[in-house]
Amino acid sequence: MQNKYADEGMSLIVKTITRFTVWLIFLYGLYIFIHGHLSPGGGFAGGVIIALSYVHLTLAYGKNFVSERINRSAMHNLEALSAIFYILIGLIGLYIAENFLQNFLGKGTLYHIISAGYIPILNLVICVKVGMGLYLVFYYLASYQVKKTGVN
Amino acid sequence: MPVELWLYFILTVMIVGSIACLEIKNILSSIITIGIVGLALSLAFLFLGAPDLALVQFVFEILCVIILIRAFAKRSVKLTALKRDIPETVIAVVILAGIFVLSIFALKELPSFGKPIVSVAERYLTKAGMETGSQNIVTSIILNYRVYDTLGELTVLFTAILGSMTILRKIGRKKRDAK
Amino acid sequence: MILSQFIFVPLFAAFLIALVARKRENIATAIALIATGWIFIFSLIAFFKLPAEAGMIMKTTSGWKIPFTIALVLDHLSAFMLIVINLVAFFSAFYAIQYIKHFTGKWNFFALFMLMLAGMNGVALTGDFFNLYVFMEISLISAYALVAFGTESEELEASFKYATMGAITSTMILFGIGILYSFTSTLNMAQVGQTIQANPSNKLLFLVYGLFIAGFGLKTALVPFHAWLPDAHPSAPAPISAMLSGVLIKTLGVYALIRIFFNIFGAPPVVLTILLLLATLSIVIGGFLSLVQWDFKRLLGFSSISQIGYVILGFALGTKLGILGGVLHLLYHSIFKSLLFLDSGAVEYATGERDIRKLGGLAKKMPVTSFTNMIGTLSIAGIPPFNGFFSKLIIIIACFAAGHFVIGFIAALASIVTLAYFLKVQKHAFYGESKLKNNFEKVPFTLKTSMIILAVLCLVSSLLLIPSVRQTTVQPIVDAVWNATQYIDKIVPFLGSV
Amino acid sequence: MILYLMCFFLFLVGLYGAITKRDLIKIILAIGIMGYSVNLFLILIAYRSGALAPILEKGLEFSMVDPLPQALVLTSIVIELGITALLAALAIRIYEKYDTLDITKIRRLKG
Repeated sequence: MQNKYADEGMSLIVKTITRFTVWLIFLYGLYIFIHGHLSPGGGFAGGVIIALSYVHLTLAYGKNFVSERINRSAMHNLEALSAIFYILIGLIGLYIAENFLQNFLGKGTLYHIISAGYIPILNLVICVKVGMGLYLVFYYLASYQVKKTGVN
Repeated sequence: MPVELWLYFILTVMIVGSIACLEIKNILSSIITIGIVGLALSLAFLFLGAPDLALVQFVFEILCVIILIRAFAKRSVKLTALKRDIPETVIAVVILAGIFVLSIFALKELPSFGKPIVSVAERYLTKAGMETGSQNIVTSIILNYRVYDTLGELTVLFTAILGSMTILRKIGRKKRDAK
Repeated sequence: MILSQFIFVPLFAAFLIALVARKRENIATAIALIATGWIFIFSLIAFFKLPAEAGMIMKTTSGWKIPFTIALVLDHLSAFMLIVINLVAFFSAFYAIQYIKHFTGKWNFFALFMLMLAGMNGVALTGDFFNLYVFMEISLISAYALVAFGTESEELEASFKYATMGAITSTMILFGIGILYSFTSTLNMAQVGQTIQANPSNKLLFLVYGLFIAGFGLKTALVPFHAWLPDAHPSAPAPISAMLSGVLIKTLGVYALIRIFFNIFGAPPVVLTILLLLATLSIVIGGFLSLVQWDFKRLLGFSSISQIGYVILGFALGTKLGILGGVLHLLYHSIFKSLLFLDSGAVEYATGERDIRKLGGLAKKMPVTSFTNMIGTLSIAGIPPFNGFFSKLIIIIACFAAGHFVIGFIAALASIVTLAYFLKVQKHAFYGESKLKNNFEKVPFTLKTSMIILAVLCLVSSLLLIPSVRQTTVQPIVDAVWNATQYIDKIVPFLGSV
Repeated sequence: MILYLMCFFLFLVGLYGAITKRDLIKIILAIGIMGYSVNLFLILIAYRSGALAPILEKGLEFSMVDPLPQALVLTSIVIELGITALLAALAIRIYEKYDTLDITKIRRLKG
């Protein structure tokens, strides 16, 4: 992977290993949130792990490399969109059932992966929201350039 | 080994770690020490039957430490030469010690460890699986019974992110022209 | 009545602004205005629908029975708070449309504004301790960010101070909630109240009282916990200062204190005495510190401490008359204090200056601002036909009626101090000779409109004291506070069994 | 009882740090410590001797710990992360403006 940011980030060894581990971390995040209603974990943990996989990439390759490949505007949109989606689920609950955010899907069979009504959907929404949001926070905090203007 | 003994050990580690974290004069060591305290807390959650929280605490702690290190330690931000203001510290310690002694009387009335009053939560334990179809009861609480809280929680995160972005704008005010 | 709309409409607006209005600022304005207008109208409807519903609407969320889920409870006190919040919010948002032109990041402003509003509405409506904490955090975090909105040195510093103090005390509140949960095993406010009033001598309660008074007292800016307010409120943009001083300290502070200590804990005498003391201290210290201020907005900030002292004083007397005074002063203060902050914002917008020694002669250049500011001054100082007079009079009379002669005397004296420092503003800023250095900009339309309407409200709201009007509007609120167990009694039938 | 006291002690250690330290980062960390202690307290009061995590298993009946505080702590951890991020952003900006993190030197505003 020849690129103009080859000097940034960490050493070549780290970069090479990162190429494999990033996907493992990402997949682990997916696993955690998909099984949120069956095993420990859920949307929040899954989202943070997914954010951490991006953070891992940024730390290893340097922020310029990543910011060229990740569309931050799309991340902002996804973040806001997932939050809107959460409220829409609530409104559907208000419309179909009678209360805001009431479950409107069948409960399914206990212990099965497709069960628990709207919980998996909410987990997905939360996972996207948390993953995108936390990566953005990390990105903005880490890439903020302190301009030395002296005491003003 | 009973749970209590493990917890005494973990809590001691946490207290010592916290004091160390506050007193160390190096910024990187300080942040790493608080990481250790957070990981000890994650361990405590495991012993107390809260694997969900152990997982979340673990990953959040990592993210926190990374954010703090990237934000401060990487910039070679120096901690100030901490000259201690002796009278202020003494007053603070005396007041806090007073609060601690008074709290002993109050905290005595708590239900003893390991025997909580469980009334509302009994419903979750017995019926949550049937009523929500979720195997993980904590998930069924945060995403079905108390789903409103989770909306608030998401909003807090959204607010914090938006707030950080707002604060990190380079230029806040537009210049006005002087006469 | 869909109670959750008070929360999800502003939230939806905030998310929508973040989604579609990042590049198009006019859309952000439109969304914010529609959302604030919508919930303002519905908050009025909610208040006047209440008597038909026997004074209490309770909606559970997510379809389970309380206490297994979170209940939204609308009684007269909550509905009153909703009206106050959304009234000030609507006019502040309207004012901000043109005011915010001097800043960058318009969409950030409106999104955070809507989030703060959602948080406050949530606090006013919720019937669950932990939910109260969550919504409180939403409005606080957006308030921290909004205080630092200009990103100048002073603003960042004030915001950091506010944020650290707020975070510390929020943790205390959470600790208190944890202790309450440990011996009641529920989070529903009514059920907690029921359990506590069955066994009121539990020593743990005193720890909870301490934690809650420190926690909510800081949000109210009562005197030992007031240090953040005179920095934070002046630093924010003017519409936000109006929101912070006008409603945020009242919703997170006064309302939460009243709801928890009166309705849930049944007004324990220890707490009332402490609050009475803190309120008196606030009145005196806030008043005297305002006297020495030269920064217009800072002066208003100190004056907020003093006035919020009157509100708490009224409630802490624990008599019906005192509560009436407290409720009225809460409403009136939010109207005239937001008016005064908007005025100071208009002055800053036009001249770029906040130090009243460097102003002068504005009465000719800014007739609308000057006139509305005069009305605000007369109201806050308690000059007869204006609203502030009546509420202060009622509080002082209630003090004497309850036998607290010294406190009543102090409150009356402090009212004169209020007049003194506001006359100082009038003299230096609006009359006398102009000492301006900067260019003078015209005050735009939306700023003027908001100020005029609030000034009219300063006069009109005195009408609430006419007995027949009072009977239907203010009296039910007073009853809801005074009749301590009414809240619990009305919710208990809804409780489901395990 | 002793566990609760230790937990409250941890809370006071955090409070001590928050009110006496003069460094912005130390204050942020102290607030974090207070948050840890509250979270731990909530989970301590939920523990039942010999109970397991509240996750159902097919065909098994066992005693489980109180799940409600766990849901609360999950929320409170997220809130703390939000506050930490916000405070960190503020501290960076303050460092940029004043070139120091010492709170005694950042006193442009008079109390």
